[in-house]
Amino acid sequence: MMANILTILIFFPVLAAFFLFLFFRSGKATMWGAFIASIIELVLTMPLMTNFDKSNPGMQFVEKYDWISSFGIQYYVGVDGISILMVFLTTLLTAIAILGSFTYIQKRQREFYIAMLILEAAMVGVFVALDFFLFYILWEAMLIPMYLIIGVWGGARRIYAAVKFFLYTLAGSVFMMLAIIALYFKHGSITGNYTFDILAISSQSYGGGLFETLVFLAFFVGFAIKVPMFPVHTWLPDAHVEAPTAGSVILAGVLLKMGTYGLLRFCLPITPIASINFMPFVAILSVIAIIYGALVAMVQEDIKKLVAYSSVSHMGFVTLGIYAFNQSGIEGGILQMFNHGIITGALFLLIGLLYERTHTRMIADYGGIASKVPVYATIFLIFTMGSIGLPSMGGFIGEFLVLVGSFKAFSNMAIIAASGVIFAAVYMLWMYQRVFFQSYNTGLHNLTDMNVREVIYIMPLIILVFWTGIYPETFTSYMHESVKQLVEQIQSIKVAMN
Amino acid sequence: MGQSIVSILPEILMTIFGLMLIVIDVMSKDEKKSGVGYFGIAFILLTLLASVPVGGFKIVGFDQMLVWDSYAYAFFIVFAIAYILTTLGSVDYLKANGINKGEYYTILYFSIIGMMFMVSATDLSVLYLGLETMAIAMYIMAGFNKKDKRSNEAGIKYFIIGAFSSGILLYGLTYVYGYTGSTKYSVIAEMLRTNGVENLNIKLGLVMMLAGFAFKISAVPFHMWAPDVYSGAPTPVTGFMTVAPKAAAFGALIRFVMVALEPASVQWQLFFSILAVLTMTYGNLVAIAQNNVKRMLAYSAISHAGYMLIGLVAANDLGYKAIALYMIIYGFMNIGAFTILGQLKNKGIIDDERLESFAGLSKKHPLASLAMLIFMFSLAGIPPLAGFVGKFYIFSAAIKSGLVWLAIVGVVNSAIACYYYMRVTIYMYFKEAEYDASIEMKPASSIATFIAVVFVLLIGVFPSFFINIVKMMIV
Amino acid sequence: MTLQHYLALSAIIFGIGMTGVLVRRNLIVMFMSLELMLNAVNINLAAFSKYLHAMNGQVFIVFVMAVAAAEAAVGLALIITLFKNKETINADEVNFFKG
Amino acid sequence: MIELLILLAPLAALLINGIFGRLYIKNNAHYIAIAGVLVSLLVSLITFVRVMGGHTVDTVVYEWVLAGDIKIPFGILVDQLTAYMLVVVTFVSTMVHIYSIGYMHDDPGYWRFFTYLSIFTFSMLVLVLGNNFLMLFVGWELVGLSSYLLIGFWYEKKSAADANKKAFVVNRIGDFGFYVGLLLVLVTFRSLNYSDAFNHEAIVHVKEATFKVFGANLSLLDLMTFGLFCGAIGKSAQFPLHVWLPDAMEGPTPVSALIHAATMVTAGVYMVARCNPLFAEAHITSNIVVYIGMFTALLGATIGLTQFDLKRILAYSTVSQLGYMIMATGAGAYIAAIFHLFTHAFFKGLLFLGSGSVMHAMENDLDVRKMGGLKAKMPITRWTYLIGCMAISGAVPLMSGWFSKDEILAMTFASGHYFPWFVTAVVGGMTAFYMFRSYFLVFEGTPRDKHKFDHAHESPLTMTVPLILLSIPAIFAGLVFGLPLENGIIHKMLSHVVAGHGEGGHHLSHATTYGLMALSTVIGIIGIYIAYVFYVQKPDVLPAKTAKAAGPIYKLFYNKWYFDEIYQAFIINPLVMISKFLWKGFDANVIDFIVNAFGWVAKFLGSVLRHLQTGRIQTYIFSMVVGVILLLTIFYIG
Repeated sequence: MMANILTILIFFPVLAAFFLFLFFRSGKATMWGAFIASIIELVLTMPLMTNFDKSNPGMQFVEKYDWISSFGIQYYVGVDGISILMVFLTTLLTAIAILGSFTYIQKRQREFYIAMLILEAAMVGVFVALDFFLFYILWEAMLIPMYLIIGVWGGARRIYAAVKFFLYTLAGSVFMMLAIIALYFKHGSITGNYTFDILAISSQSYGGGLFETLVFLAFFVGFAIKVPMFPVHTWLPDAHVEAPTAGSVILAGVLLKMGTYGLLRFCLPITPIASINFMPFVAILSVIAIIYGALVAMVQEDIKKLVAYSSVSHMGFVTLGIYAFNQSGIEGGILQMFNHGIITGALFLLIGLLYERTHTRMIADYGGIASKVPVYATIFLIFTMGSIGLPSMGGFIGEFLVLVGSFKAFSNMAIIAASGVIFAAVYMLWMYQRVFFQSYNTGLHNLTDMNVREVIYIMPLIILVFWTGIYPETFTSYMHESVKQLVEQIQSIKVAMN
Repeated sequence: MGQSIVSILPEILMTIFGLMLIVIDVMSKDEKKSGVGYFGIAFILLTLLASVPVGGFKIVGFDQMLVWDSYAYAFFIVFAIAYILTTLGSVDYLKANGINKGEYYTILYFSIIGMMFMVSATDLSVLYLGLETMAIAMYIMAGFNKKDKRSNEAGIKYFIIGAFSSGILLYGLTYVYGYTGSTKYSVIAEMLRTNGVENLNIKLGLVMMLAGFAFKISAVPFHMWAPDVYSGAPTPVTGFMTVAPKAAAFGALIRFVMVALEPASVQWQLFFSILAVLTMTYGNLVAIAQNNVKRMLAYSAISHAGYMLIGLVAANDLGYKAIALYMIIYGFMNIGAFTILGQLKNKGIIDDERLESFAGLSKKHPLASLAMLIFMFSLAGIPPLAGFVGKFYIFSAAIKSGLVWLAIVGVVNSAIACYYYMRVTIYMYFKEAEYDASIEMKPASSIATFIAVVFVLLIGVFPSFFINIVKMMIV
Repeated sequence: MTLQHYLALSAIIFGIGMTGVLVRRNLIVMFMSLELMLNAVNINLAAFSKYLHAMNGQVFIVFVMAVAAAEAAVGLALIITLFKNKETINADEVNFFKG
Repeated sequence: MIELLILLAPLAALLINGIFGRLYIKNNAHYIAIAGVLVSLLVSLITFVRVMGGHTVDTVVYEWVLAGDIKIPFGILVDQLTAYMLVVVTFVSTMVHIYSIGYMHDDPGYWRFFTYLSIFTFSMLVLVLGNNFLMLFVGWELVGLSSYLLIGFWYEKKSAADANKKAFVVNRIGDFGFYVGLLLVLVTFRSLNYSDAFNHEAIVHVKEATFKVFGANLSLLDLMTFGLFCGAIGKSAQFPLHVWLPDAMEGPTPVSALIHAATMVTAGVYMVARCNPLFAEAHITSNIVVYIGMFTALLGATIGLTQFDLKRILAYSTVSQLGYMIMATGAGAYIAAIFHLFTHAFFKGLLFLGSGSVMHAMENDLDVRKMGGLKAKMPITRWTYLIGCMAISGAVPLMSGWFSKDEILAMTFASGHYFPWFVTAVVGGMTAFYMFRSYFLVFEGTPRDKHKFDHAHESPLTMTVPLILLSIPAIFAGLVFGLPLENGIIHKMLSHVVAGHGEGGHHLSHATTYGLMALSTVIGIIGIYIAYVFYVQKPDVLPAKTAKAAGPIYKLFYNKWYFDEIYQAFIINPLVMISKFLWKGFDANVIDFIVNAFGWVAKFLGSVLRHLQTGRIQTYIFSMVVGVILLLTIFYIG
């Protein structure tokens, strides 16, 4: 069973969705069915995590079957230190998102839960795919369920947001397809064996000329839109604000990580020389993203939009870490991806709870609700502090490692990025104060505190946020070897270059 | 002599079955006319099995006038798919619109014979005959619904412009014949190779012939007829017309261009690359501005011709194999979409194919709208659906022959195209119902849609079976 | 009478046919000019066949004529049905579809 | 390894109170909290004795952050400096815990207050006990969190909600500098452990190195120490970032006493003292530190003169005293700074708790103009408050304040900083003046508000006992630890930590030390006398007259040198304006405009091209003919 655990992880949600589609008629039954399926999926990731051999930098649980032999395309999956945390994050957040939307989704529940399960399968697939064709199919296949989730169950401007999300991501990934095909032929012409196997293609160097720069740019555009990096981030606030709670949890928790995961899996190993040449450019963009995201978050009137812009700022840290090309930078980046998933996922769940009760997300409509909902206020405070990067929580460790890594690589950038720490405190606390403190805004009614169910599904996130803060080694131990291998590869090329 | 008979055995078989169809039509009672269609399906499947070219061999007949090989057979599969799906899809449509006549199926059947000749022709005269057989059959089909003014207009327009374009084709053909001394592709190629393209004023003939072909595949400067004819013709016929005749035209064009005009490849590559860019861009842009789904799909058919032209411009074996595969996939998704469109009845005041009549459809008909969603996203080329495999193959052919700029134009166009395909899903899933439009999926059309959906998903995920069919093709 | 003369003649007739189709409003006249164009093609074919001393040109003429006949039948049928419905065979009235 | 217990006890109290407080423990949360803090106090005292015996501890509990070449442990370091800090923190914290029982008696959030107190104690102990810079930073931020929670305890009040956000953000600005300093330490010494960062050869080796920052080539050590010092500016409310401390008075008085007087604000001083090996080598930064400390002392004192809110007066006096300590560290007198920190914690805690009991008696009204003659009604509070004033003024010999403050003055004078010495000596007089001004206005003279005076009554025992207990060290701490001058118990113990380059530098002859001490005592006494004349003999005449005479200067001091207004105008408002511009202007108008433009252009082109389709057969055929002609021309030219 352990050998093909990955295939099970990918296809179990799809089969569950198909099964629900055929035999479950009522919304409620599908809801519970989907929840159980997602729990089983989460439980299935446990053996993956425990049997993972932390000392082996290469791919594990590898499965390779011929798919389209005439084109050298295989069904080739495997997981290594970089992607294993993401798989766990995906299954965890999906299970929580499904449990979280029991009361939130009222109309057309059946289609919602089926879309969520298919989305989960596609996301897990993207993180474990080792064949370009399989990766690209799952990368785009993920768009349809997400588009439907935003579009059908979203808020007022959901259609604009759904279309914008779809076309924005598609425009980026369309060039990626060309780059993949170009790589396929170039690799074929150099080595004679035409294949889409990522590891084979990344082990081959492409001379750093115009070809490699163009391929790098094509990949970079596709992933930068997904991260989102500075100039191409405007789809994120719209998509987040309009998406239902579960949608924005998955969007923030997992989809953003695909961009940075792509940078790590594709841009760095396959086009190292171009990545090194573009290092200052990407670093500047990341720093702008950090400061810009924080500043704009400060003046938002809508809580969800504020958290969305904060995601732009946090992901700026991740890309800064990755492009520092050293062990602490990249490990900090990956850990920050994991933490951001937990913290922002939790924040969106909490905002969703508030929205379910008061049906408004405008900060001005709130005030002094801490007295009415103390438990909610405390949990929200925990995650606000997590998002600011308070020590004893994961956010701090991730940010610290990123800053250490980037300080070694480009100290000026790191100093400016460190100032992001101030702005993070400003916008989160200003929002927290206007919503929770000061005098109670009588306009609010039926504001009831969190019930047991809601506390239960937030509890794992609370535990994880403190766990990554107090003993991060449990998570960073997975990635040490794989990141070291990647860093050595890049350093050797860097040395060769100058 | 024996070998010549064998080379046109499939056509002979088809003709015999066609005549039997006419007899069946005459014998069957009025309401049982759909039986003719089912017989048609049976006959075409029989011919399909009977004429399998074992081991990719080539049967050259009539002193190299036509050839039956795996190339022609692959296109025959496309015609068969188009015929079967259209027949299944149109049984209910014909009953609903009161034009339930047997001739519908027989004329459709005979048009396929014309297409088969076109595809297997290696001589200009056989090419012309096949072309005209198909064209005349299509004129009738376009104007089939006598009582409906729109169908009449479609028929007339298609006839006049079609006849004009075949006039131009013929005129070009005469010059090609005149200056190369023969109508056989191999001889033409030989003459072009020896005398070169420049000194003979064959260019005039070439351009006019290619213009005639461009009309058939609705490439942009010659596409004006397509939107009006496709919107006017009865919906299942439009489905058929966007697939089968176009496939036949591409089949004949590839063979003519790759064999006969092989030495003049620089010229026709330039010719078709201009056409490809214009066709894709024009087709996509105007499709966005449409608010009638049928007309929108008409323009999308034009844009898809543009994508296929990229395969042609690539001028390598991967190119034309990609076109054949694209045609198969396009057949399934397009005819599937038109079948559903055909079944859409809108009791509201406006004509039933408007976008607004799709509003809120997913609540009333979840299965039908799910199928429509799959077709739309497949047409847009989103994985894991078949459309993506087709586009992927075409772009690989383009990049293999170094046409990166054309691939970029193609890729940008498919991104623009997503918008109008998505608009249908927006109306179906995100908007509330405005008119009480409804789709009653009768048994026949639901089978057609089911087959189309299954194949679109199947090719999307396991394309190797169909790629192997296409792989055996050699021009 | 060299080949160029015949080609010139057929080109002239072809031009007349084309302008006929473009200019005239009546569908029947347009249809006749189409036939004119086909005849121009036949002249060309005959000229080339004589010039190349090869019979397949003339055989081709027979094909063209057969096709023209079939086309005529179908075309007139379509024009008649149009007339029955719209009481007009003026090409400009046939513009329900636009944009 | 019982030192770990110091940490675990408040942690346990915090968890128990935090999780079960709301539903089960409710109003007897104080038992658990006090138990936790008492355990820490006892163990701290034991450790203090063991440290006096020379037993220091530097162990690693577990490997905390591992990433490639970076290994940062979670470790405990107990040496002389930590021992003193432990005693101060745990003792004052216990007093405040006991005091809060009475003070917060009928407050609905009773359990929440004690949970926050435990959080604070735990974080302060982490800060003090850590054996590397990252632990220091963790304690630093957690202490910032607990001050945020405690200042904003009564969050219904908008002023409290503003104050706690302001405190956290201003601290965070300081922490940004700290972060950069930390990164510099890590990059230069390749580890954050104190043992690696402070070993002498490594520092000497790095002495000349420079570091390129934004083009400028600055000396590495100076940059690093300045970064760390920025953290201290933020946390210990020094000159540019002092604005948050007066607003922090919004929190309950025990909080002000514990955090904003005794322990948290001194974290900055502790950090500079802990990093004395680095600061000693960084001469430019040390000078900066001296002048910032001096100016803050002046700033605090001048504003303190004019305030009428009792807690604001004490807050500004804390700012001023912190200025003294920072100046001492700048001048190299680390031991004097820690000594003053040690004594200040007791008498300032005492003063704050005294003001708390006055507030309690006057129904939470703190305006000194409404008080007067309370000595009759509140004898214990009066006497303890008087002891506090005498200690802080440095005018009464043998009191704890007198020893530590005068030593700082002597050391600054000895290290050649004459101007700062002169300024701070004058400030010493001002301190004496405004402390006794507050004493006379509150306790002496005739009561100005009859109604309030009648209701005034002595605070309950739970509040007065801590006052008495605190007044003992306020009197004797100086004597016990300070004698003989400059090598008392504290000097001998701390010299281990500041070995080599602390005191060695510049010794004064005994004559000058005594002379200086006498001078500052005289200045103190003059200050008290002036206060006596102003507020006891002619209370209604003199203050008003001098205020009018001083005119604009008085208004400058009264309005806190307009710093709040300056920051609001020049930093906060422009920042908000820029971000609004970035959001509305750039995000919405520029990027989204381009994105929507693509869609709009496609639609526009579509609608334009659409009209080519006229519907007439002739135009279609004509377009075909044109097409053929165009292609022919291309072929003939091409």
